[in-house]
Parts: sequence; structure tokens; C-alpha cells
Amino acid sequence: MNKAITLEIPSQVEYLSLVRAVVASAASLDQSLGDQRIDDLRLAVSEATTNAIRAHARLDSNERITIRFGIDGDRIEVEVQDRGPGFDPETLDPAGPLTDTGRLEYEGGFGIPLMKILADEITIESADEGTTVNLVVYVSPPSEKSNN
Amino acid sequence: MNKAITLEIPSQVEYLSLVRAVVASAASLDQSLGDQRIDDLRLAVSEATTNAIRAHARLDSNERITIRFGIDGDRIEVEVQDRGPGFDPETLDPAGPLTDTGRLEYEGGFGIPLMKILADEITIESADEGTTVNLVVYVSPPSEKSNN
Amino acid sequence: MMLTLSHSTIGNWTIIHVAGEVDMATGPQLRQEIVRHVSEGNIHIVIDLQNVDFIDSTGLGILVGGVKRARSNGGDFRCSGLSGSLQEVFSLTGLDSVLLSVDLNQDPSTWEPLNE
Amino acid sequence: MMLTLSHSTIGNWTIIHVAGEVDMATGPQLRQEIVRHVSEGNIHIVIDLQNVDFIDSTGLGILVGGVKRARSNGGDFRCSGLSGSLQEVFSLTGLDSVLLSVDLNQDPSTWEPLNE
Ligand SMILES: Nc1ncnc2c1ncn2[C@@H]1O[C@H](COP(=O)(O)OP(=O)(O)O)[C@@H](O)[C@H]1O
Ligand SMILES: Nc1ncnc2c1ncn2[C@@H]1O[C@H](COP(=O)(O)OP(=O)(O)O)[C@@H](O)[C@H]1O
Repeated sequence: MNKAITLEIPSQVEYLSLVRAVVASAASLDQSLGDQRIDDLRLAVSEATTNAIRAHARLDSNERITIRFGIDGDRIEVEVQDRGPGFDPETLDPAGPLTDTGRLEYEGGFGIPLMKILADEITIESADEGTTVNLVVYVSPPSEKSNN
Repeated sequence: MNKAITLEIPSQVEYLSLVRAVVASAASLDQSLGDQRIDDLRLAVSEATTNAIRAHARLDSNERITIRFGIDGDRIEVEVQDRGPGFDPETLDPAGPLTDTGRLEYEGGFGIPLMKILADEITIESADEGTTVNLVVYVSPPSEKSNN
Repeated sequence: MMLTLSHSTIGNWTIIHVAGEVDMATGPQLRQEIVRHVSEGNIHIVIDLQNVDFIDSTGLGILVGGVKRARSNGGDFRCSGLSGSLQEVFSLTGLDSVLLSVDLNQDPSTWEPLNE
Repeated sequence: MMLTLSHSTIGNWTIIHVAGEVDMATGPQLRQEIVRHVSEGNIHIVIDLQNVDFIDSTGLGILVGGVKRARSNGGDFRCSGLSGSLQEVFSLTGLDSVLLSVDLNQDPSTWEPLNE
């Protein structure tokens, strides 16, 4: 996929709203993507960027975060790349439903589950040099989705 | 100056509105820049990007256009870089006031004059490999400007 | 990003209502609309910019072209509904010297005449 | 991007009105406001999100923390004014199962009681 737009931002929370503005603006270039799906993509990308900023903070890193947008006919793809410490997405322990005893003690753990629900496809590649999260939203409604 | 944000876009007019959205969003990170100055910067950057797209079109080029934003305390700097044929900004023939006889025949020629008026500083570096326009807007009101 | 165009009439004036951002992407649509009206003989035109909050140099050029087209056919070309930021751009470029503003709530007979 | 916070009272409930986007940049402000109210003994809280059109996982976590803080002090923590997109996020994450919505136009005595 041709990555049409590239955005690099400092690893600072102040830039999250700018990233969301770019997602909304880029997604609206595709007239056929509904507002609801733009909201979904905006939140998913915001979550991935938040995790990237946290990952850099853990290394005290000043590196920038790279976000690539690709739009083609029937899908919008957004890739969020950091140079943080990496992690193993397979071994994440889901926090369990909020109604579980003690679950309210923990304020985190919503990011990756939300991305998984909001995006039509998600892949996370992570290694010691950093993490790349790839989010895809289909432009055509789910009923018209090809099998995958 | 530290270029905090980098944006690369395809050389297509559809992306102009996205560039403007990023300018507005980046400029609003600096709470002290008034709406009027954000509008000025937004238009100046839009003009520079339009010229960059035209320059690429003249070469039938598919290269992307790079826009860099730097924000520090008292100035916002935006650089628009193309890989077009270049030009000599010194030898531009100003089109003259619109009230001149025959001036209405020509619909162009507003871009660079507007950028010059809207920005507090502008430099244009142009060579065979392309053109870089650097636009600066001061955050503090002109009366508080230091001598250049 | 699309431009929304519609039109209405007041006396022998055609009012073209524009909504959106006028730039190199959307400008051609506006030029086409102006050319169409003039070629249909509607040579007294007001461009209503009340719902335009951004116009770039391409858009200014199209308005210059509108003034030229209307006048060279013996008509007139005006604008209305300028926001503060459009007003600034019109005055910075001197466009306000050839493109006079009118108030659509006033009768056309009260509009400032062309002094030529 | 700033969050605007204000508060009012209805009976023994403190209503915290939030306007803006709640994310990792602005969230700490909201957490601080909630903590302050609870520490001042205002343990019945409604977070009014009518003017919030974006909330991220950090914001959801802060609301979870609010539920915990209020309840562990013998109080209660509710929300109101959810837009469609917030409602979606609340239901996708199951937050709606512990953070009940209320209608600020109805008397608090009519609000759904906690079933514990
Ligand atoms: N980009 C990343 N780099 C390194 N670790 C990450 C990254 N994204 C997520 N993680 C790890 O996965 C965990 C779960 O992430 P998430 O579901 O977003 O919840 P939270 O960030 O609230 O813990 C994080 O706590 C972190 O350890
Ligand atoms: N980035 C650029 N690359 C090459 N030529 C340029 C560039 N920017 C401006 N020019 C040249 O300068 C001229 C004047 O530009 P401008 O004032 O924006 O008016 P217009 O684009 O309407 O002609 C253009 O016609 C073009 O020849």
C-alpha cells in the first residue's frame, strides 16, 4: 500500500490532538467513509500514539513518532511507529471485565482492546528497536467486506 | 530552529485542506497566537503549498511535498519544500495594481505577494533541484517585536 | 473538501451562493459556475461569500476573472457577505478596489454604482 | 488543547462539567478535579460530559478511578450527557456497567439506585 501522508511528531502528549486532526482530515478525503468510522479510526490512532509516547518516555527518548496514512479506494491504513523498548503483544494479560472484584483498582488496560475492536484489521510488530502498529479501516460497509 | 513536526503529502490539490488543518492545529498548540495570526499563517502556508504542487506538475513529478513546522516560544516557522524546477524569486515581475488597464486579464500573481504581506519573515531558496519557502510568524504582537 | 454552489435572483442580478473553502482544488468548480452564468446572459452577478471562511490566491484570481467577464459583456460583478478574514485578504491584495461589496438586504437600486 | 472544568450542585450531588477532549494531555486536570472533590467530602459526583466529544483510554481510566474513589468513600459516581460516540466507547469497554448514566433534568431521587 502506498503510504500517501507521513507525519512526524515529537513524543509529547500535546501533539495527540494534532494527530487526531490529521486523521479526521485525511479520512474525510475519502468521501465514502462515514463519520462513525472516522471517529473509530481517530480513537484507534490516538490510542496507538499514546502508547508510542509512553514507550518513548520509558526510555527517556527524544525520538519522534512517525505516523503514515495510506488511502486507497476501499481501505484506510494508518501505521504508528515508535522507537521504544518494544513488548510482546501475545503475552498481554487482559484486565478482565470492570465488574470483576478489584478491577476498579486498575485504571489502565483499555488501549489495545479498544484498538482491536475499533479497527477492521490490526497488526502489531514489536522488537527491541521499537513497535509498529498498523490499523486498517474498511471504507465500504462491513456487509460488503471481502472475506478475511 | 528545531523542526518539531514534519508532514509529507502527495503533490495533489486535494491535500491542501489537510495542510491547512495541520497549520491551524499546530499553531493552536501555542496558546498565545491569536486567531488572526493563525489565519494569516494558514493562508501563507497554503499559498506556498499551492506553488509547490504547481511546480511539481510542471515536471510531471510524483514526488511528495515536505512541510516542516517549528514552534518555539516566540515564533512559529513553517518550511515548504518541493522538488520542482525552481525559479528566480528576484526577477519576478509584479503584476501591478488591479486598477491598471489590462490587469484584469491576468488571474494569477497573488501568491507570493500575499505570502510576503502575511508572514513576518519569508525566505525563498530556489535552485534546479527545487524550492524551499520558509515562513515565520511572530507569536508576540508586532509592537513587542525585537528589531528583526 | 467540496464547494457547495447555489443561486438565486434579485431583480436582474444573479446571486451565486458559495459555501466551503475556495482553493486550487475547489476553485475550478466556481470558475465554471461563473462562466456558465455569463454565457447564459446573466451578466449582473453577486458572489455571496457569507459561508466561505477561506479563499486563496487561486480563488481571488477567479473573482478577478469574474469581474473581467461580466464587465466585458457590459455587465457587473459584485460580492457580499465578507467575513473579517476575507475582508483582510481583499484589501491586502487590492481586490476590493475592483470588486465592490453590496448588502443583499438592501435594494439593488441603492448599491454603489460603477464609476466608469 | 485545554480542558475546561466547572462545577455545580444538585441536592447532595456535585456535578463536574467538562468541556474539551479528554486524553493523556488533558486527563491529569480531570483526575485532579475529581480527587479534590472527593477529598473535600463531596463523594456523590456526576461527571457531565455533554461538551466532550472525544475521550480516550486514559480518560476512561480516570473515570474508573472516580468510581473507585467515590464508592470506597461510601459515595457514588455517575455520568451524564453522553454523545453517541462516547456512548459507543463506554459500551465497547464495558464502562457503562459500572458508570451509570443519569439525566440531570430529572430529580436525583428518580435516578437508578446502585444495586449493591
Ligand atoms: N508501543 C508500545 N511499546 C511498548 N509497550 C507497549 C506499546 N503499546 C502497548 N504496550 C504495552 O502493552 C500494555 C497494554 O497497553 P494498553 O492496552 O494500551 O493499556 P495501558 O497502556 O493502559 O497499559 C502497556 O501497558 C504496555 O506495557
Ligand atoms: N515553488 C515554486 N517553484 C517554481 N516556481 C515558482 C514557485 N513558486 C512560485 N513560482 C513562480 O513564481 C510565479 C509567481 O507566483 P505567485 O506569486 O504565487 O503567482 P502565480 O502562482 O499565480 O503565478 C509563478 O508563476 C511561478 O512561475
